[in-house]
Amino acid sequence: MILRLSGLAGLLLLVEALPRLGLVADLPPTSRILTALADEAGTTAFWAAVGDTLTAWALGLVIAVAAGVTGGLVIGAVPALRAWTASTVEFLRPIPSVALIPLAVLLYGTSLGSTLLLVVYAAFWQVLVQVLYGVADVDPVADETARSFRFSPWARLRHVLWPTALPYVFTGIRLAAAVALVLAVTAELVIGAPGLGSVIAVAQSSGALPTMYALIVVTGLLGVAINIGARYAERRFLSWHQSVRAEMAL
Amino acid sequence: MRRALRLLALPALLFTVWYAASLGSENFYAPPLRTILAAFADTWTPERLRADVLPSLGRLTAGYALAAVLGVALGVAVGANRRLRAAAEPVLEFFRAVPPPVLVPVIMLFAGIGDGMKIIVIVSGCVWPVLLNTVEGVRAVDGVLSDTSRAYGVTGVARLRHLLLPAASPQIVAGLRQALSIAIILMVISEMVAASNGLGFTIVQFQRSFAIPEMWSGIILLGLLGFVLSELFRLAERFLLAWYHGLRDASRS
Amino acid sequence: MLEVQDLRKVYRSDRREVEALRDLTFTVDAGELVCLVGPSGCGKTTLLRCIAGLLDPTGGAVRVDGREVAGPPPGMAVVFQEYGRSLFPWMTVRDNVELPLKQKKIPKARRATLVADSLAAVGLDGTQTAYPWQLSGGMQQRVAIARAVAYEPSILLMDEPFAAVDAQTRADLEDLVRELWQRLGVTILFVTHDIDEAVYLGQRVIMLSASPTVVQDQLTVDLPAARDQLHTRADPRFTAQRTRVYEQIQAAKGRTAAQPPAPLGS
Amino acid sequence: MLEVQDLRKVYRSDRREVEALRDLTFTVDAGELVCLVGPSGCGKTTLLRCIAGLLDPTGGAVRVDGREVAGPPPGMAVVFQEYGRSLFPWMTVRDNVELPLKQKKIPKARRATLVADSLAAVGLDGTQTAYPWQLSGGMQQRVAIARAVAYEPSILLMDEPFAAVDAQTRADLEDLVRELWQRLGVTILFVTHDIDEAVYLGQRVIMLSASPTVVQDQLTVDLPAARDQLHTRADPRFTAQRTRVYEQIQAAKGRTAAQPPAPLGS
Amino acid sequence: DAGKDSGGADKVKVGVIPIVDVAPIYLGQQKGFFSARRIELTMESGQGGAAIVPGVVSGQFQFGFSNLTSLLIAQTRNVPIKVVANGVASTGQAGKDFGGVAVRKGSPITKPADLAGKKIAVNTLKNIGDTTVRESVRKAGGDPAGITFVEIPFANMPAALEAGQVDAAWVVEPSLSAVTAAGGRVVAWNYVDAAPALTVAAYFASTKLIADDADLVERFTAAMNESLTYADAHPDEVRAVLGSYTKIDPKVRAALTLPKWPTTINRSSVETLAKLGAQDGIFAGATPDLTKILP
Ligand SMILES: Nc1ncnc2c1ncn2[C@@H]1O[C@H](COP(=O)(O)OP(=O)(O)OP(=O)(O)O)[C@@H](O)[C@H]1O
Ligand SMILES: Nc1ncnc2c1ncn2[C@@H]1O[C@H](COP(=O)(O)OP(=O)(O)OP(=O)(O)O)[C@@H](O)[C@H]1O
Ligand SMILES: [Mg+2]
Ligand SMILES: [Mg+2]
Repeated sequence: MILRLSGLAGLLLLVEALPRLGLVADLPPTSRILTALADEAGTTAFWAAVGDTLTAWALGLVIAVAAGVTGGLVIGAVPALRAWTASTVEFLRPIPSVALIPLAVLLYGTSLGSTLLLVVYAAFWQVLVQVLYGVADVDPVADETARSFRFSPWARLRHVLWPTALPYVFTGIRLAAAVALVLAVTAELVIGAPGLGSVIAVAQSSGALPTMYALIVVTGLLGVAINIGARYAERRFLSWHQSVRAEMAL
Repeated sequence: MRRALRLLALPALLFTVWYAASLGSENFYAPPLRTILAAFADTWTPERLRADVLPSLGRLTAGYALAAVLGVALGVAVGANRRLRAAAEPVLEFFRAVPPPVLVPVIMLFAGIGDGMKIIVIVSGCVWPVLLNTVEGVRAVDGVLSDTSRAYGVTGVARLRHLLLPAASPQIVAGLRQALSIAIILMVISEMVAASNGLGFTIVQFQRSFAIPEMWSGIILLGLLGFVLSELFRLAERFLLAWYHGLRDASRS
Repeated sequence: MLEVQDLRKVYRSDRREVEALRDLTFTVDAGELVCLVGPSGCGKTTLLRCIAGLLDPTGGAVRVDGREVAGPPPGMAVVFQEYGRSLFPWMTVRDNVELPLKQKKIPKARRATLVADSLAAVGLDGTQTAYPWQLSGGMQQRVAIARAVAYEPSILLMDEPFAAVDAQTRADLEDLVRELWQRLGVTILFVTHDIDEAVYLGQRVIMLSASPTVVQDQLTVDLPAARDQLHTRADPRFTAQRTRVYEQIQAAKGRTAAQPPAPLGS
Repeated sequence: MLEVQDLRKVYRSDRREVEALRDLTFTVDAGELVCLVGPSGCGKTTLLRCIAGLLDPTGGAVRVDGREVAGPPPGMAVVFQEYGRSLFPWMTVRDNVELPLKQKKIPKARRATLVADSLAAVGLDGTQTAYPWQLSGGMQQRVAIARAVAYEPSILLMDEPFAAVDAQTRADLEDLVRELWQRLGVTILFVTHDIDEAVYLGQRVIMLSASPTVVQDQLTVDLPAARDQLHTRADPRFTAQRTRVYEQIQAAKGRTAAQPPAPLGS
Repeated sequence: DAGKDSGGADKVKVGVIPIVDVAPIYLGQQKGFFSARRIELTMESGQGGAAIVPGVVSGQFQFGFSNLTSLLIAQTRNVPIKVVANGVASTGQAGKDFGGVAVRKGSPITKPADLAGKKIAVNTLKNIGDTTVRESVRKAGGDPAGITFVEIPFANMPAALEAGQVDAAWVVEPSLSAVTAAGGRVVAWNYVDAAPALTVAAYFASTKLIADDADLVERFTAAMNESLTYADAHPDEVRAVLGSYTKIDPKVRAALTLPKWPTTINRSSVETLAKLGAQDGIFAGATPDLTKILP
């Protein structure tokens, strides 16, 4: 635990020291950021914004993960499907969500839908690609075992491919969780959908730098919290996996 | 031949559907594909490709390469060392959650507004999939293999080279593949600020100046770029992971 | 009935081309217990995988009950040589054994009995909730055997299934296989390196040559159906049969058939 | 000199707690060849991993040349029971064998000789450029043996190294191990399930009890140093010794020591 | 959509950028100018035209706020929108405008002509900033051709200037105050140089809404005009309302230069903007048709 905090503490010290030593202009020192943060935390608008962002984030992530995992398992389990869809996937993946902003606004204005569209579009690919690689990682002997016992396609998916892909899926979810947060904030920032992002936009255009950084810190902290959750889930569901069991032994 | 068919069949189908469905589109922001394709031909002249796409590709390559090296190096260190991971992970997770658009101004403070800044923005976004996958790949190295290495004194650099990197390579490659499209996305984002040329810059300019067919043609170009790069990547992967694909396919042929 | 006809398998890769099986023809009757011996690397595993429908042969065909196998035939169980990798590390021992039974749609209560009985039969009481990687090599191998036994297959393919267990356990497992065979009338194809084991277990022993692999010889084991470790192995006919197998294998290795290793000579 | 003193190992996890080793004490002299037998799951692999410095014991200590092992001692080679998983799948057979030699900073020319010789010794000529997963189980195991042999270790730990090979190859490999031992004066600890093998190979046989594991008995093998497959195994002393080991193991299993299985009874 | 609530008021969404310029609409809302005309107002803050114009075109917003150069570009592209009310105008007074080209403390640049060949930050390229800055230089006798413009958000300009990443920056309030507070100087008043009392931005609606619900548009325009007039007359209340939707530091808020909020659009200044834009090639060869975009 102390170890965990030491890294963050180091970062805080660095950010305090850099501006005070005059090494970077315009970066407020930690203390001022934290004061601004405390000010923000006192307002209900701030908490409403955090709530909005988290709602968009969670909804978007759930949709993206569900779609990515289902799609990945299905495409990954059927080699032909994978071969036929590969080019389309690769074509669609690099299209930036930000380029879709007009489309999102066109369809949903500043409502939650806009944010969701962008979040889901960006996070979906992260999960999909991880699942595809995860499914491909299946141990041939394990897969043959399943085949020799004539597992139904569903059982093969459920009991062989899915557990094999699970570690990859976890990485995918962790990647997607951050991307979803990033996109939620970005969408709010650019489109103005309610949430932390639009508060950041206001702070930015008002030249209120400490407040802006305070809000960025909040998104960062949300990321840290999300990761703690993901790690916990990993210990729970991957206890059988080499990566976890190697660390739990001792 | 069959491969080409597999590659092109679905995209061709989707484009046909799009073409047909959009023929009569009145919507200003969703023009007919016909218009978009016409704009594509007009817009992406060789001249333009050289002026805007080349610089972008340069930044993309630099940023991607840097992210790959950084992600793998950091990932191996963090993955192989529990204490380091405990200390570093919160900091990394913190930065991972900060959106690149708000990060750009901060990066500008340190890196100025030149290509360096844009490359750093690309790195700042696409290092994560590489890093996370490397960490997980290294953590998951088979226990017996790891014991074998220790027993035979394969330690230090040799352990890295002969055990950790190859063992994690399937997952590292998954991360690199993820990073590829993210690099393209971040190339666009980085060129939205303090840029005067580049593919992202051009697309954003089109968007702001309401040149919607041109904007869509830019998006299509991004997709094509992603597709071409991923094909290159696939070739590289087949070479690098020949052992892995052989091992996985051994039972199927 | 299991027919292998003109079976040929060539592994091709960029660097190497290996003719694992050149030309194999033999049949196993329904309900027969046949042992397969042959030098290391001669293609026994390859053959088993072709029979199991897991590998496409380069030439020839495998027929089960007259139908050519394209995929794994129903009612078949396989004990893989790579027992460790054939157990699912994400499942407990119990779940590993039970899963194929679920696939077979066996009712829950019956499943529980089968799992418990088969694990007890291989001497693994009390490991039901352990994960395979928490077990020793021999224990893992026995889980794989228990899984096949619980499945009550009509065809059972076993690839060196007792390689990792000690002599006493091995004897017990041999008796278990024979008991299962007699009780259920299973067709069994059993790969082993232990010549004594092949003769003790089988009704027939098929000997494969070294690569390029063909059927070197077949031997019908001339021993009574009721066998036990103590008396059967002491039977002079047993000794005679094993000597013959040994000589054939020596011949297969292309050497002058010397005396088999002790304790035969005693 | 290898000393194992009051060694205890308990595996702990949320669900189970397994006392793999209760209390082991024995020594192996420098240059001695000791075989270790014991029922499946009794903790032989665990013991070997503790000696190799790959596993921290729960209690007691292992000393090599008087120094307590914390990590793998230099000059040690291990042949793992899970031979398949101990080969690097991304390296060819040659590279797998050569890598430890590189670590030992052996010059290139000498490495090439060692690799070629050891692969030839285990009967794997012509597989140098293959990947391990293109080989049969027995061939993989022999690659692992070749790797250990080429390493010319001063301590050699082998965990059921011949489990996957056929009888003839096994006999050849046994002689290879004895030859290596006599030529280099290696200290060898050899785990096997085959009692004949233990008696044939070892100067001494250590028998472990079933769990909770202690040293059940030790037996100095009263056979001449020069051994060969044909005569040694035919020696009445050999038969007597193996009977004793067998009886001890039966006792370890907690059964009434019955007759060992045939062909002893003959 | 412009749904009606129980009281018969129209629900109206306006896409705005949360900056000083749009203070009147917030003030007008507070004062009840809109509700008096049966308009229930919601402000949606976007970061610029890219987010607001599609919203208006698609009917997600009824009205939007944008600078005139963007609107002229939109017109050349036949985006179906039209101005319905004035937005904000320059004060027209050099030295007392709400935006200008600033340099850092101690910079050798002292007059507009010195900007020739320099690197200047603007918030968006090919827009009102660079065209008017070029005009300043041109008028001062400098050659604008060699100027390099780089795009940097207003908020980051003070830092970019400080760090020497750019030679000059076109900044508007409140960042302008930050630059001057750090010792920076304004060397050119580009709005003032471009045209007297330049109209900088306006409120617009989609042509569809104008055709379908002329009554609503009329009421909005009326309310907007009342708000503009009120804001122009009550700077203190403007400074106060800024605190409700921005995070500008109270001290800065008290001191910053406010723009002008006339109700009429200065047509000739718009023509100037169109001419400047055409000169700098931001309309891709087309000529904006003012009659189609202005009311
Ligand atoms: N995936 C593969 N790719 C290439 N060659 C292979 C592959 N699998 C097996 N072989 C080759 O085929 C031959 C037969 O292998 P197989 O595993 O069938 O032997 P085996 O009789 O089971 O041997 P063992 O008793 O050692 O297990 C060997 O020479 C081996 O190298
Ligand atoms: N990682 C582990 N976690 C928990 N228990 C373990 C683990 N490894 C081994 N054990 C337990 O320790 C005991 C001894 O295992 P070990 O592998 O040392 O046996 P062994 O003598 O090598 O058996 P075999 O001859 O079957 O290989 C077994 O009961 C096993 O279940
Ligand atoms: Mg085999
Ligand atoms: Mg063991």
